Amino acid sequence: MSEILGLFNYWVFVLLMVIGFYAVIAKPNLIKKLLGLSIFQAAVFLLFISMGKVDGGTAPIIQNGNWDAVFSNPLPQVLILTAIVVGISTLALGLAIVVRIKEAYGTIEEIDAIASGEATQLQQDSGESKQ
Amino acid sequence: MSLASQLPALQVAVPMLTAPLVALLRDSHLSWAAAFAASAMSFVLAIAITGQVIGGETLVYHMGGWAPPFGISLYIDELSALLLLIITGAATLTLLAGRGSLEEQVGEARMPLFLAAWLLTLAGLAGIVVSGDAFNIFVFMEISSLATYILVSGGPQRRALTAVFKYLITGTVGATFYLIGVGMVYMMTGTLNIADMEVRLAEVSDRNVVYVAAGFITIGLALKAAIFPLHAWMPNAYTFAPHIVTAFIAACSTKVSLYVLLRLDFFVFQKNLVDHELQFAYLLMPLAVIGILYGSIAAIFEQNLKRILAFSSVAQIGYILLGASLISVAGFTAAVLHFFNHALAKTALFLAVACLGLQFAKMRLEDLRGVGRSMPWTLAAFAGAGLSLIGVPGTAGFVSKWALIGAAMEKGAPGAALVALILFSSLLAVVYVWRIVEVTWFGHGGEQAKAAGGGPITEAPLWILTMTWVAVLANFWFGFDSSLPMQLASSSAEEFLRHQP
Amino acid sequence: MIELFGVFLLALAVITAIGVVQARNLFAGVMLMGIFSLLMAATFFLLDAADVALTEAAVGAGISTVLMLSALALSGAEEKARSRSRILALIVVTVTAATVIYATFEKPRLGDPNAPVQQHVAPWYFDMTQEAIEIPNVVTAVLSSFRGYDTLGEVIVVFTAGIGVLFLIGAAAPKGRASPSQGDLPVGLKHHQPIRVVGKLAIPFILLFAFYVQFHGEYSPGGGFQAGALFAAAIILYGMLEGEATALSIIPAPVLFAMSAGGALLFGGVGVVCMLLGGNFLQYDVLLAGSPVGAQQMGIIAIELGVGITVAGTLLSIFFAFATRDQS
Amino acid sequence: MMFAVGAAAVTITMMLALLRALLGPSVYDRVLAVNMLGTKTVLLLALTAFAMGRPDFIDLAITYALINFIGVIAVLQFFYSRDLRKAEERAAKSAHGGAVGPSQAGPQ
Repeated sequence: MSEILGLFNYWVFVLLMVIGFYAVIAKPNLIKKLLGLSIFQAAVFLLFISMGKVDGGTAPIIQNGNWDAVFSNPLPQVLILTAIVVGISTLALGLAIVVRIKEAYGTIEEIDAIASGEATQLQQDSGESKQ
Repeated sequence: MSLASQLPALQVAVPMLTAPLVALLRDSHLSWAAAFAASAMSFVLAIAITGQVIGGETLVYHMGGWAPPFGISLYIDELSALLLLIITGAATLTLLAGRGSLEEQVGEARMPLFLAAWLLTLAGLAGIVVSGDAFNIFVFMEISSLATYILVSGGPQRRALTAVFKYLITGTVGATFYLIGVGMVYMMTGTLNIADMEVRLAEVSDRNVVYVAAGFITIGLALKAAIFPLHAWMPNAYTFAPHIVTAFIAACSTKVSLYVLLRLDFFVFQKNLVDHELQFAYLLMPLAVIGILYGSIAAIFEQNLKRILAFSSVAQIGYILLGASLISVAGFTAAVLHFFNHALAKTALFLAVACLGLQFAKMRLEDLRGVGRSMPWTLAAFAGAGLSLIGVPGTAGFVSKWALIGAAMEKGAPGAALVALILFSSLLAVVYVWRIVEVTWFGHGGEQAKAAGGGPITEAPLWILTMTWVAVLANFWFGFDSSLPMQLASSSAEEFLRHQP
Repeated sequence: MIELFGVFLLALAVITAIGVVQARNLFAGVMLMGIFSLLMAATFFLLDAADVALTEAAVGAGISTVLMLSALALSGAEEKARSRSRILALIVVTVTAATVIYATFEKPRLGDPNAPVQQHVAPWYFDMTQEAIEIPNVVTAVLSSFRGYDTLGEVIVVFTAGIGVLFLIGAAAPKGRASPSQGDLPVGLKHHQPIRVVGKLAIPFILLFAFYVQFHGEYSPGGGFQAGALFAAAIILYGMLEGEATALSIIPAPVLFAMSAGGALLFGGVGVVCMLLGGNFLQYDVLLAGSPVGAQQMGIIAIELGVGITVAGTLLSIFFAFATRDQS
Repeated sequence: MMFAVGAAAVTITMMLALLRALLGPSVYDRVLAVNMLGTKTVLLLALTAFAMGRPDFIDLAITYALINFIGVIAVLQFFYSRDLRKAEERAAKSAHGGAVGPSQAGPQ
């Protein structure tokens, strides 16, 4: 594989990373932030999986007892299996918080602004009761 | 195999495997008893581990019997042991003290799930501290983070939700940055074991990737450790979490991220990257200095008791970082001592806040005017712990500040400037602690403000008050006799500095 | 040829990711996210990561799309506000991108067999799997034995997420309306006979396939996570067709939660048993006297089962927590 | 040669489907596009599995097909329940003479 094409996967990793990261910082909608976070994490998966690939290799699952074939590296794959599951766990928890925020505030946009505006209205704020 | 050799695994396994059992229990009393038992057991294990490592010995445990770098190994030295003591001690004390407060703020129905999350936080933090494998640290970081989000979201006000969402986003970005950094180091070295990374990184000739990796790891962990200017998530998360949760996580959660940062920086990068120790110092020392000033000044202008203490934490993390960025044995000793002493002071302060929380729904200073007359013991405890936070002689806080001043003195003229800074920021601490003391003891008109129950304000229940005083007296005890933390700190400093080029 | 496929798929993935971020309609964003996951999964497959591809398809494209849709149903599907502080965000991401791209030029090229990653521990895993574990799927061997402690941590992460979702939205919503999706309201897709029939036909196949993935994981791509996710997907399908209440009457929520905790306990229990028999935590060799290889295989099957049970139980608990939350 | 032709066909179809998914305009266009893209991915997987000499990876293609099916059902159900809810809200509104329904009560 050529010199430049050999880096293509890493550049896609960088691109996906910044696309996701941009959504996390710039988008005010909370669900959009979580989508961005998922893209950001998927970029990391790509980084790991790419580094484990071996030219002419095949998946590290031995066929017909032939242990001498060329195989790609299993370790990054194991790490990413873990990371994928961690990703969905974070996503589920994040979505649950979003649902609660929607119920409590009636919106999932610009929550920071709403919450800090609330802080200035201390009188109203202290009337807010416990759940 | 003897029980003693299994201690490192048990330290993580006990709270981690008790958590599912606690979650299954329906009864809130039973689940509390189980959670407390596991927590206390962890504390006992941490003491036993400390006893083993205190001579300078390092415990290495091979998970699954596979030797590193192929399998995952646990690695416990004196600094890990000190952090284990802080984590398990804080978890046990706050849980013991805070049952009433938690039941009021979280509600009895959700208590089993909440306590399971409590144990998972404990297991996650302990797992990070004992791990010798960079990816394993990521996994346990996620356990502790997810569990901490649950704990914080248990706060009674709805703003707990927005605070925890911000915390979740920041925490995940931080952890992912850390993972990218670890991935890049792995890419260049082919190993995930921290000790092995140190050896193999020396042979890597392409340095740019490693520099970028070090950058990702530092930024990611700085986000999680709330190092200025990446602390934005922290004040709200501390303020809106249940009081007892704040007492627990303020004592240890950011410190554990800081610990990982120090461990990777000193063990892996400093020896292998040209001038990395200077870059580390030049980058982090200014941040530490600005963080100390910013945190202290912001604390002075805050109106909410918990926010004042949260901003004070930003400053205190600055002290720890300042000590480490001096890159000397004395400086590192001071940093490690401050790990311990700040945890003592903040636990005591937030426990006192929890005592107040049984009477007040909000922690605004204007509501607390003159409360010292109705709750003298609580406020006396608060003042006592406040002295330690300031660093008054005779308290634990003084020991670490004095060590930090001594370490700064070694650095000549710039050191003198640092000493001036430390003294100045201590004065700022006097201002914000005094402000609280003044309002609560000498203010007028707060008693009419709404008490949580509606009735007259009375002293906090004896039990939580006793536990708060235990924490306060610990501050004085370790101010009087600091030999244990001092010994752990100085020998871990020597070990960390041995990894210098 | 296959490499060109990879380039093409990644190009599509980048376009899709931009589409996700730009979509004003969150529903469209979630749909595109599903496409993105599928494209990534196909890429992973081309990069020889069959297990990861299976997981990404089941978890990323399947379960997380379903969860996102359930959350959207509760929180509204339009993005209203415009993004703020664009310039600052753009600067931050551009700087990050520039730094990382600068560093890539020294990275080992894709597929380089002499890259450090391929040299150090990777060959050892193949040798040891052949010698001490004797199963063909090396990924499974590394996952459940050599780095079994990570996997235990991962199961605990899933369990923690389950606790968190139940803690946050598990109890009935604090609204006046009693038992929302029951009563005279039509639930699920009950009244759409064709979908219902075709859908229900698929369920036994998915379940069967889940069990195959669970118990054949030592020989082919798959294992506890993928099986758990597929099992959960089958039940979720049933819930969507017949209504959540019907599905929950077959597998009640407490059972699901007990599965979630029980699987984690099974995994941890195996570790503790190893300790009691004189080994280290999760050292399966000691499970069977006289046959370390058999013991390793036994341990792997047991903990994979634990993983599958926890993942299935937790994902279902999470789904039903969202699906039965009062929609207002 | 056969592989090249098949690959080209799948590639072009995937691009067209993605275009439809990005452009919309209606959600039903997108649903259909997603479904089609999923089917093409299954094909692509099957194709490459044979090209790589690993026909045992057809397992994966089966998973993709099943997941794709579930995804479409989930989307349909999402629309169905949303339409139901809207209809219900409209009914509630007209019944209460435009008053805010109980479902819109503020935070507890």
